[in-house]
Amino acid sequence: MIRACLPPPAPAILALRALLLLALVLGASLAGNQARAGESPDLRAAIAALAKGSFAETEKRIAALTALGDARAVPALEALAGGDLYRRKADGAVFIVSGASGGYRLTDPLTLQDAGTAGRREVKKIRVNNRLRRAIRAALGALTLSASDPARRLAAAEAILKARDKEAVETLDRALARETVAEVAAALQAARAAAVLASDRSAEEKSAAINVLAARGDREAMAIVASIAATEDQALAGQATAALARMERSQALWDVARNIWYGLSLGSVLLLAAIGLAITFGVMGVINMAHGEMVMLGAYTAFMVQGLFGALVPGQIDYALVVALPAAFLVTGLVGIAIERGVIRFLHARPLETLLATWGVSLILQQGVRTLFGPTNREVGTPSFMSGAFELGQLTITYNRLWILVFSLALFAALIAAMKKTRFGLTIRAVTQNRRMAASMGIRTPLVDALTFGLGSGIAGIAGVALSQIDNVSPNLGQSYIIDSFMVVVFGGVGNLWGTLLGAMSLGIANKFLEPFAGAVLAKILVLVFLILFIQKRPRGLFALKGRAVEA
Amino acid sequence: MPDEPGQPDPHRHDTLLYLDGVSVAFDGFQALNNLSMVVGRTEMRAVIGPNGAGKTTMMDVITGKTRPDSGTLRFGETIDLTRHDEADIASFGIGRKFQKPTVFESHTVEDNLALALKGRRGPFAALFHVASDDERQRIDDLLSLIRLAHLRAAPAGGLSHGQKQWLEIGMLLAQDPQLLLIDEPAAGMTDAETAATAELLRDIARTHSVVVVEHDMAFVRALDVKVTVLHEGSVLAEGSLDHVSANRKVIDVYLGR
Amino acid sequence: TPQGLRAEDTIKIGILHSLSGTMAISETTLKDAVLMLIEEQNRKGGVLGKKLEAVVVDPASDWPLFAEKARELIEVEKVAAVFGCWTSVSRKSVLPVFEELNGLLFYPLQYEGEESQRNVFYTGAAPNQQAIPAVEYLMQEEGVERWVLAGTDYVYPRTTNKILETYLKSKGVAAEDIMISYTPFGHSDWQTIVADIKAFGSAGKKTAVVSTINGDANVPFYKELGNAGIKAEDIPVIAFSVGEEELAGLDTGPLVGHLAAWNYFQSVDTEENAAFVDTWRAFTGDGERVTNDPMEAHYLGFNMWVKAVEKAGSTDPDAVIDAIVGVTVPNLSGGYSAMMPNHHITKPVLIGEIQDDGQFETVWETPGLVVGDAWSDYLDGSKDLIADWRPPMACGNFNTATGKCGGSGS
Amino acid sequence: MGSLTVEAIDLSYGAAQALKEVSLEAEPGRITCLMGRNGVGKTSTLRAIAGQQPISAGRILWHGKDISRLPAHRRARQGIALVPQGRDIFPQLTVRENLQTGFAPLPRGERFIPDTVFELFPVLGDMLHRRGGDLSGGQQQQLAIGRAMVMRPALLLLDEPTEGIQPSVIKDIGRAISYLRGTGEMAILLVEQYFEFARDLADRFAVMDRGTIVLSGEKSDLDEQTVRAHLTV
Amino acid sequence: MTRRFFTHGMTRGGWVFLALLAAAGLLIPLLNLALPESHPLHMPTYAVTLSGKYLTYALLALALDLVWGYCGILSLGHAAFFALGGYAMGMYLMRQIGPRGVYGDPLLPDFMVFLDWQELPWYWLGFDLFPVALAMALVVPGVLAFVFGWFAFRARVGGVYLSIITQAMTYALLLAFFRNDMGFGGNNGLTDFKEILGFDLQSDATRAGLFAASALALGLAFVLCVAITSSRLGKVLIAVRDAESRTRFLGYRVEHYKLFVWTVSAMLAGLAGALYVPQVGIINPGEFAPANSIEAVIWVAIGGRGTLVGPILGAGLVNFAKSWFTAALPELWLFALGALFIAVTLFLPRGLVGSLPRLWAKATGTRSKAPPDARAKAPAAAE
Ligand SMILES: Nc1ncnc2c1ncn2[C@@H]1O[C@H](COP(=O)(O)OP(=O)(O)OP(=O)(O)O)[C@@H](O)[C@H]1O
Ligand SMILES: Nc1ncnc2c1ncn2[C@@H]1O[C@H](COP(=O)(O)OP(=O)(O)OP(=O)(O)O)[C@@H](O)[C@H]1O
Ligand SMILES: NC(N)=O
Ligand SMILES: [Mg+2]
Ligand SMILES: [Mg+2]
Repeated sequence: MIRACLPPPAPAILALRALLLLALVLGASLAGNQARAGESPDLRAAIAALAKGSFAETEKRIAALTALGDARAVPALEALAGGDLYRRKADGAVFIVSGASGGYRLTDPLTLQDAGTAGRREVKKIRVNNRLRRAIRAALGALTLSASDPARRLAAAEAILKARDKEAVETLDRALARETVAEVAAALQAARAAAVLASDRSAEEKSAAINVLAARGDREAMAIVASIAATEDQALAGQATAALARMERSQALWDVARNIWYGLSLGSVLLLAAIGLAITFGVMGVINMAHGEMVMLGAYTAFMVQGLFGALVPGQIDYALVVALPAAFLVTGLVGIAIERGVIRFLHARPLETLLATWGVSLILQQGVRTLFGPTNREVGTPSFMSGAFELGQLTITYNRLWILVFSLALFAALIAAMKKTRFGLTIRAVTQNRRMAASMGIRTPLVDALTFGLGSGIAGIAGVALSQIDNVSPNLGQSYIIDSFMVVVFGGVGNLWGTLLGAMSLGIANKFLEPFAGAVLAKILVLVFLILFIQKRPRGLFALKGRAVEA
Repeated sequence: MPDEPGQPDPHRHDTLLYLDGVSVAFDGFQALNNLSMVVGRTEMRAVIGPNGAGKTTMMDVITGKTRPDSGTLRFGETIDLTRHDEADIASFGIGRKFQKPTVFESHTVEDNLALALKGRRGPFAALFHVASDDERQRIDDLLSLIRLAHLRAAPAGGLSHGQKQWLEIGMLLAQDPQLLLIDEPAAGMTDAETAATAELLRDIARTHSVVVVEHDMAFVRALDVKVTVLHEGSVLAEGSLDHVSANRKVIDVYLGR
Repeated sequence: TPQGLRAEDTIKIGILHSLSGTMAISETTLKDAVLMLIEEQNRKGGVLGKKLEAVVVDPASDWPLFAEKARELIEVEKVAAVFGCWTSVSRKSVLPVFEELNGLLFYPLQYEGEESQRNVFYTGAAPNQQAIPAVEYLMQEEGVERWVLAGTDYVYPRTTNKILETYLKSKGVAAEDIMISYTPFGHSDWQTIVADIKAFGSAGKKTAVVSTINGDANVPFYKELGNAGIKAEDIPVIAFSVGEEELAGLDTGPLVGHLAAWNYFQSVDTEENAAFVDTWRAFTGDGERVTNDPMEAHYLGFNMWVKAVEKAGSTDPDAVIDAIVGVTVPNLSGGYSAMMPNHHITKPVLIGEIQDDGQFETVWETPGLVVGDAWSDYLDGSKDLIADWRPPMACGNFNTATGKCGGSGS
Repeated sequence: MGSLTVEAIDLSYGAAQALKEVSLEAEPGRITCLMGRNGVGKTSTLRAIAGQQPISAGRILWHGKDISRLPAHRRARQGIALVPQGRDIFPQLTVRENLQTGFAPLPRGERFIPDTVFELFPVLGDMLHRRGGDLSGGQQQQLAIGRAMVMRPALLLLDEPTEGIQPSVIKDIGRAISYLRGTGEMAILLVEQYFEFARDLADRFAVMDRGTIVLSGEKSDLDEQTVRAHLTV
Repeated sequence: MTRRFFTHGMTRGGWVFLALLAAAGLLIPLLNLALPESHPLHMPTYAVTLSGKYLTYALLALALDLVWGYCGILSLGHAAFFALGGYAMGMYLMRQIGPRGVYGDPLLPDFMVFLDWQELPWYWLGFDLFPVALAMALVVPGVLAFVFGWFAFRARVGGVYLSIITQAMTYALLLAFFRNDMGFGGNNGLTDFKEILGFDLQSDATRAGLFAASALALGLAFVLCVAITSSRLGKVLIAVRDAESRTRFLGYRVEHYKLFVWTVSAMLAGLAGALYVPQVGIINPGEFAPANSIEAVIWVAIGGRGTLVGPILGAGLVNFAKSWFTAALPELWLFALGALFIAVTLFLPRGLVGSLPRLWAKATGTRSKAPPDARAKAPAAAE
């Protein structure tokens, strides 16, 4: 009856399912098998067979290989999925291949012994597509349910959960009995519940299974429970409906949490983009249209530093980004100082005209980068600590977003400390409020001007390094942030750093709450309209400075 | 405590400006504290008081620049000033000279006066305005009064500090308001000019109401009018200059010894 | 006539691709590609015994400027043909100019179709040469039953998705199994949409994303996709606007297995392509430089123009328009592409999977060449229309139902 | 020869000449008082000395060295402090921060606000955290003077320091100025309209009219009536 | 009286400009139409259309200068009004296509047909009539400006805050017009126009006519702006620019003044857009791009803010430079243009018209009457 609700499975999937079952049954004894690793001609032939024929045939051969139930096939299958399994043209032998200078290093897929090297043209990669990868993953799931690495057992459990195989219950029970890691056990429980619900076991067992899935509460579980809610069994359907309603309620809460997190994360990007501008425009009053290009230069610095790292200390790419931060600060800071000395300083009495000149600067920098680095995107690699994601309840939090949030807040804190707590901050503010009088107080205004603009630019550069992790590194990079940056600074209240922080975060959150029901385009429009209306209410931004001091 | 508590009566016919219980606070700092004052028609009043007593704030409140937190503010018999903005209040006939001179820097001295001249203030009136002979005459008169005739075509931005003060006085006169609020007119003037200014104000006060704030006691004496002493946002003393300068408190907080 | 004035001993070729602004990122490559083709041709002795001379202008990603520059190329520079445009709007902007001044435009991009103009040659894919085969592949090979149509909010994705929606429904896909999402140009925050895709895909049916997301927005999209752990095995994404050039800005490690549908991949294993890639790298002086599908389109268009001119013995636009239909040139994937009477060309359709070296690996291709269809069979307004520029029909929107030229009327 | 010697300087604003061959002197322990009607060039003279406005002819010597081409901040670092007309308070800095801007020319060890500032202007001590721009006119004037005192200058340029200040504080300022003179370390150049105040303080007088010095000399040599005559219209 | 009103503020420079404009308006079409192509003085159609486009840009710059140069309102969203005017005209031109579209639908524009629209949306009604469309080209920007200004000026939004919300406005419109659902052709906008008032848009005579019409519109707008700026209203505007709050204390309702010029300016910008579209042949949301508004600001600054002739010259010069550079230096032109902007800011601080007479005077030793001081107050940040 449940089958009826599911789409008619493709024959290949049916075949796989049967195999999976077989493998699971054998699962318990696999560890033992591994121990008496005699050379099995069947296995080698089965692996060699992977190299021939169409995808459909290869899929069958994977099935056949899995059917042998031999865990020694795992490396070969993994290599195949990863695109590292090659066939030697000369003799048709199959190897796991890794890159080496001048050619490939060959490894025997069964013995995992080194098998020499081969030139690029001597071997041919065995092609895979998504369908094969999926087949391999399912096969590996079966073969790895008793792996020693808990992460792999977890992955196997999740794969079985996705498969919803009614025959898997006993296998899962055995695996559960052995399981010591709570997280994996929970996943096995869920997979078992899914299997129970797919089977024709007793109503009590199914009822318990619904509770297990309801406790899990994610969308996968919801889909399974939803399919029960639509069945004939009145009692079960009722229970499932109730569980579904509970899950939906909790999902709604998680959606709110999710939107807040996304909003903060978008806000942190806006903050990064705007923070340098909060100095050059907010504090100095320069309508700095070249701000975006400073961000861009920072991103390109990251690209350069990474290139250098690749050449000088290969393998340490993770640190390249860390080194890129100060490098970008220096590079863009110096460019900023050059711009201030070359152009801006002549315009202190005519702040509106800085728009004109910095627009010119921005055109030149864009084209300069285009000429130097080419018009296309450049790749800035992601360090390992910024790749991937982790789950927090129903939230998927990606490491790069988390780091960017942390980093933007740290940068903000450093800046605010510098502006409010140091003498340099005081002189910056004095100079920007009354340059002539500041000079008469003995403040070296030219130096302060240059350093301030350099600081704002340098910070923009640092932001560029961070933004290179989520966006294009291209000559257009700056242009895509400039408008948002101005909006954030103005929304927060020009000259108020806290306003910039709050402005960025609230625009980010507003956007992310609107997006799910208005769509990305309309959400953006609504945020803009909101901004326009908000400014009517508070004509000097979120953190408006009040009193005579402002009008003076 | 005011030693001559003038009972304010808004219904008196000759009351032009009526303040009662006006308070203003900035971030918790009480700049005006239950301030009450009445200025009659064609009355001139001198307001003195320590720096920071709230004199300028009082003018800000009257002209609509600052909204009072509480209190009554009435102009003439009916107009509640708290309900109007600067432009309205100016068009009711309240003119003001600022403590810090503010003039239109890129306009000529003459245009500064022309813009201040009494007349219709709407955009369409301004669009189709044609200067009359009367207006030209009036500007000429004012220019010689404020001794800037030789600079009539110079941009006001290039005036010296004192010249700007004079120009502001000229603009105030050009407006010809019922009530003139004058914040420190004598600042930056020579003694002779100060005396002349006092004379000028006395003249004006024959047909107008005037409130003058000044720290120059010689000037205040020359005005020879009732003096209100403000301190910490409320009236400390009121009466003739001799009367208030004899007040110990006034001496302590203001005049010094 | 222009022919009389063109007495010099060179033939001018106009290149109308943005070298600055938002589109420079994509279009600059095409400018270089045409320059390379011209250089190659000149090495072979030019055309009709004359050298070719490139006239490069920069329309700066500014659509009205495209029209102005097109006019300048034809009227002032008197070029024999123009290779240019990328976005549909830039093409729309120059169309009236080419029509008025009787110029020739070779447009190298896959596009939404619904157009056939006498002066324009569409060397990129029409929807039936890209979108429909791609969806068929996913349906048959991957068993996809649930679809996310994600695109940038402009006419190409809108039209393509409309065609796909009709097509999918005609194949029995239920309305609730189709999710459509549009984003602005340059959209960079994909968190919500990626999460929505993930949620949509966890309903127990095999789900795929058909992406018509444009240029700049792709890098952040794929970065988010990779980080959020959406694997090609679970929810494959098939893109129509992501080529080797776009991938060059990405670490493709986490994206292996996601797909793209084009008519050419750099990885295509033929002699012609190996030579093309080598020439390109030599020309740009960059041994890592990638090639892509629109470049091949220009390669085809350019060679077709050369052949047509040689056939006509003249660069006169009318002569070329007459001569070029039926011209066949080798394409880079081992076959021959022909210019059809509707000014679209025949092409193979390739489906490729992203590899971790930033290349695509062809996992499927049409057995033969597909003829570009100017008017989609899946849209009400256009299913009766055909285009045929050969005399006597010489019509871009002939209505087979009414037997008249001039659209469907009503 | 004073430690400040202004030698025949000219100064123009665009095409308009504001100063013509103005010469002046000031020396430690003495107060030179510069007087004149509105617009005659007093402020321009102080701006020229402080370096806020370039001169087109003449020289300005400070301790014998020509400082006419030095930027304003270099002059401040050589001990020249200005209390400008119009106050020029940093509006968004707090009172304390306004005072601290005077630290710039000081060596690290001397970067504190002298108690005399708060003794003379107790109101500043009460309002350390208020923004300078929020102060009343007279309070700002006091802040401007206090700020200059923080710099511990060797030459103090005061442009109408009593403007807008209440009578009792004017008296205090007078006492303070004579105290500073009494230390013998500071040269003071005072521009003032308030005649009595100037007369009581000045050691020397210089009177300007239309951009030139028309009268100057020791107080003892000058007749009050003559000076007053130059100030009336 | 009216004559006096329009002419009393006209300077000699103004008359010279009008005379030159009139001459160009007559001569250029004549040189294009009457002389054979081979004649050395023949004006190619390409150049006529290009000059016509410059004239519409000049009109936009003039409109912007009215609010920025004279009233201190730095609009970073003026292209929105321009684009709205353009769309109004585009809708008219679209309706004129009639059954000549690719689908041959007599009523619906092509983009509606292939997006399956069944009937013409209500807001497209009436646009088949030229007077309606022309009126809308003025009214729509005017009403938008009025409503926007009504709220913003009453709330006393000023300085960079106003600038940025004008930018937000044009950006929001950009995104809105991008949406196909809006019914304005999405990203492709409106294009493929055939005729205007029955004249073939591809004929030289129509192009020459459009050029002359643009010259006429610019001339009239110039006279109007001279009248406005030289009246007392103009003086109040400058007063507002220099010391807004002081103006209030004199009894002027600053918001009314601002609203007046703001609306007039938006309508002029709309007119410019309406004349622009038939000449370039396309209107699409790209015209709302914030960068377009910024460019217009730059034309004004280059020409000389607060002078009326300056922005006109600035628009002409920058766009001519752009046309020329993009063909002559296709890969380096941004360097040239960027350098031009920097150089003008540094060496001609008051723009061409503001600075050249001074430099001239300096060179020749004569004194000239300076234009109203174009320097403005620092933005709020520095205040
Ligand atoms: N926005 C504000 N925030 C905090 N305090 C303020 C603000 N505005 C004014 N004050 C304080 O209010 C008090 C009254 O100021 P006001 O300018 O009215 O004084 P005043 O009597 O005019 O003084 P003066 O004679 O010096 O001109 C002062 O102490 C001033 O510091
Ligand atoms: N920034 C300026 N631009 C143009 N002219 C100026 C400027 N500042 C001052 N002037 C002119 O220079 C002359 C001298 O001005 P200055 O300020 O030195 O006079 P002052 O003696 O200080 O007058 P006051 O007593 O009014 O302060 C005046 O005629 C004035 O108009
Ligand atoms: N035609 C396209 N891809 O815009
Ligand atoms: Mg005061
Ligand atoms: Mg002075």
